[in-house]
Amino acid sequence: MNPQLVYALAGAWICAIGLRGFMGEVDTFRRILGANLLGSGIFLVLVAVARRAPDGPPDPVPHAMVLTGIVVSVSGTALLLALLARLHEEHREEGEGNE
Amino acid sequence: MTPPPFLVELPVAVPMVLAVVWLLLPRRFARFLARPGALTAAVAVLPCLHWVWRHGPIRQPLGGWMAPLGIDLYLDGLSAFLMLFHACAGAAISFSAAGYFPGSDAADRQRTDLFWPLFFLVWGGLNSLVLSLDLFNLFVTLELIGIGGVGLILIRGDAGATRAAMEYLLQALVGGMLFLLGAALMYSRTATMDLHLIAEMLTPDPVLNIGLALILAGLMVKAALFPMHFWLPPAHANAAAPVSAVLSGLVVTAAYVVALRLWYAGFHQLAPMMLPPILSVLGCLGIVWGGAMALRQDRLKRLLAYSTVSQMGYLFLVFALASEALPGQGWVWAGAVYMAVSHGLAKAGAFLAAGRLQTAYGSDRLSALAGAASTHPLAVMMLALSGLHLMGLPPGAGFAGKWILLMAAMAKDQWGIAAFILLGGLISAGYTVRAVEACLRPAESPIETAPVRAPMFPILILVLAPFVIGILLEEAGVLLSIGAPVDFSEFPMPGGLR
Amino acid sequence: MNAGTLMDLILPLGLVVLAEIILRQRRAAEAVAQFMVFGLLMAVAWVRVDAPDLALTEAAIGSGVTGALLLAALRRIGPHREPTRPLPSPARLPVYTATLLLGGALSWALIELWSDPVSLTAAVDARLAESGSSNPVAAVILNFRAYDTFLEIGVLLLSALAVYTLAGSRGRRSLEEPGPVFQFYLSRLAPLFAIVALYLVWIGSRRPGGAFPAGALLSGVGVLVLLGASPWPLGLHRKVVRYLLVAGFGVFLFAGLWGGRYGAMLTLPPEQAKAWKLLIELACMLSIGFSFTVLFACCAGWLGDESGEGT
Amino acid sequence: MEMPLHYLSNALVLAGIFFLFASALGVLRFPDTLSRLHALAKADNVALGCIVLGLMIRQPNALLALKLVLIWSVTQISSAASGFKLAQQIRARALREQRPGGESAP
Repeated sequence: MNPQLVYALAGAWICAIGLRGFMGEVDTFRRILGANLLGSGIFLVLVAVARRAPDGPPDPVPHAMVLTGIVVSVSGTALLLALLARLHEEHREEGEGNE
Repeated sequence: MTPPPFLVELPVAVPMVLAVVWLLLPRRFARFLARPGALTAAVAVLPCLHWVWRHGPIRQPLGGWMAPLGIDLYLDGLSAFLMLFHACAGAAISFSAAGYFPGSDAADRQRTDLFWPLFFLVWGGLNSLVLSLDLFNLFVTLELIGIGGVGLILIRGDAGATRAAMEYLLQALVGGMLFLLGAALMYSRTATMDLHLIAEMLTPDPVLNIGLALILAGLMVKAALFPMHFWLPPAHANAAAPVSAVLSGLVVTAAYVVALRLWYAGFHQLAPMMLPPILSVLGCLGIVWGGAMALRQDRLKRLLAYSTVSQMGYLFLVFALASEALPGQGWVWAGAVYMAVSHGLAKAGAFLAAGRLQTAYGSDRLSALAGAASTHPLAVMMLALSGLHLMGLPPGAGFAGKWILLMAAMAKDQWGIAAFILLGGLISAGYTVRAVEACLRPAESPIETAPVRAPMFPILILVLAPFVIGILLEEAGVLLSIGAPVDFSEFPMPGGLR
Repeated sequence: MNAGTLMDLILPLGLVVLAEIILRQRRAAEAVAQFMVFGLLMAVAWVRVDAPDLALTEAAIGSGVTGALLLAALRRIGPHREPTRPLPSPARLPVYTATLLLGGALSWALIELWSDPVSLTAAVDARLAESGSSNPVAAVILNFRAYDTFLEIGVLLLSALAVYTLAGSRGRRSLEEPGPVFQFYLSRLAPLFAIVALYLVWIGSRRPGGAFPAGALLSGVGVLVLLGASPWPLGLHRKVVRYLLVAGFGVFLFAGLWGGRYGAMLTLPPEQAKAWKLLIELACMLSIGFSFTVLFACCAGWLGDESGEGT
Repeated sequence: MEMPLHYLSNALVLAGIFFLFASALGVLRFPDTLSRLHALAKADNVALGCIVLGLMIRQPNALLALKLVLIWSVTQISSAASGFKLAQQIRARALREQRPGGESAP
């Protein structure tokens, strides 16, 4: 059981925790953190899988996919946070408005 | 006969070039790009259609690198048919949107102008989604369409648009990630992301089962199948009308087509025995739940959004009905495509008509639309006609699809599914009549209505297109059979396939 | 049991435990701090798994940019946010079963997979010479799977444009006047970061580097300038803003269309490959850096539309 | 000649780790924010200095040693600047609140 399998299993359980965070939490900020953890877990699985061959260079294709995946998940998260912040501002304005 | 060099990528490249040119042009010229741009993007599909009809499918390796290493675009009958659907719906929506977003003051104009780059990028993404054969590429394209859809929802949406957009983006992101996790497992077993190559190596082994289950879970979230559909109604109901037309008509259908392509590329051998029954149960529940909720809605756009959930339930029935036992089960596959396309066209037309009524009457509440039939007869008629397609009455393509699914269900004596198909037709009749009846009621006092600047003919095109497909059903069947992964030996329609 | 294997046990376990701690944090500000630590530990994990490119990108984007975005959004949401009432217990059962199911199935599948490592390493090495770069990951990103990277830059452009539809938020700039120390820091380090970013792009084709970490560095400079300078004009009606946003996607699209003449889109002929890839990476660096700066500005609420009434 | 250098670099790295531990302890134990900030900024820089010195001894060529010094100097500058800005914010908030107890919220 070479060491990279430990990283893959860790990635699997980070995915599980991220999914629990996303589905199990009610507060949207925690759900966004959960979605990010799910993404990091998937990338850890992908790269650990790329390192399965005991010797020689790792497989560059999953590395390229994870590079692309990181930028996609960060741009999604950024838009989510902008929406969440805007939502709170709207509620605060409504709060001030009809108090 | 080698295809001309740039044929397959044209429908993807043209909308994206338009988006880039829109951003580079100075503001005052950018607005003139909308209508001609939409027309060029629509026309860009015709050479592909012509080539596929004459010479059959093309497999285009992007960058010149062959499949396991590079990414391949695969132009076959299905992708040509769907790109034609995207072109027709996209052009109609663009002409309607040009009138819908006048944008009076500068700030509002600056934001509503953003509709065009987002819309063109989503259009390019949709064409790429239908052409691509690479699992990871499908993931990136689904994210492109998802984030583009969120941006579109925010353009002049109603009050609840921000919350609806956030929930939609959350679900789209997690759905995409589950899809990516499934694709990662597939890659780690077969060392390739290409659908056809994976299909060749498919030995039913548990790792690929888990991968397929995750991919289907991701797609079910994105296609809003029953248990994971809660994000759809608020998102589609609160967006501006052309945006709802894009989301409900094009984006949801595209996610379904990816599932269809996966299933028939050979992944159905992989599926564990109990997966198709689960999908059909979820589909039936989706039909009933979406229809029942639509019957209870008081707002027209929300009614149409729930109708989308119900119709998506229909489409997922095909996985249970398509098994090896059926001789020549290509026509079940074609039936599902007919239903998906006719629903997309009819729903886009319905949302645009609802948008006209909302701008005229200030709200889309059914109680407020009394007397609409007298002041806006054409819009109400369009609503009725699109309802007709949802019901699946002849001679539209919706009817052909539903009829084929019904016969397939009876041929496999799945009487439960057949019953739900008929029940679904009844329910969709129910909510269509409810919507149209609300407009037919005479208004107590004559209400002055705001002028509507969006043109009428795009809605006409959208609502009549399924009839055209219904009439040319055999040609459509021949087109779909080109490069199709299933055989079409016994096409049940009268006259069958030559 | 040398230090290496010891670390390979502690680090993954630590990552899993930290992931659980992040979600259980009572206050959001602490959760964000621990999420940034999680990003840095993940960067160390990438190094241990022989993925230096990813370590750079994860550290720069995963914990740097994401951390900045989380903190900026948190300032407007309220850092002392308690999690609202947790899910009622009957609703938690399906969540926990789904979690355990996913974790168990994935772990089992991975153990099953470990026996026969299949990979595309050989296929990539075989065609590496034609791709014009010796770093295999850079070759895969800009040659073999260039279409993925092209669409991904499109995703970033889309999220930056989508953020502008949200603009017009009346975020108040409550920051005090930046002190002399910060001005000194900004004036010295911003050019240094820019040089390092250019170096990363230049070295990208031979050793780990490339457009993504370089872009993240540039966005760090952008965030610093936003913190330091007076409200920076980011309105979409400004020509320079639009050109910077669309630079990466536009150059990539042009290169793809130019390559179309050689048979298929995005074909980079071997002799011109190196020049084209450098051009694409420079344009992508500018676009990524500027897009993340715009996204930070919107999360912080400073993206008011200056067409007339600014924030 | 080789062995004493080896021990020296190990000793320096261990010293660095000790300072890191001290700064972490400081952040946890000190009562108010400004002193915790003080502990963090001072001890971390010394710790990083020791570790960088320890590692420089092991480097095969001068260029890598130069890069390590560059890392340390950039960290030094950025921790000073961020420390200053943090202190500025904390003081501003404390002045704003002006509660009789004068206890500034963390």
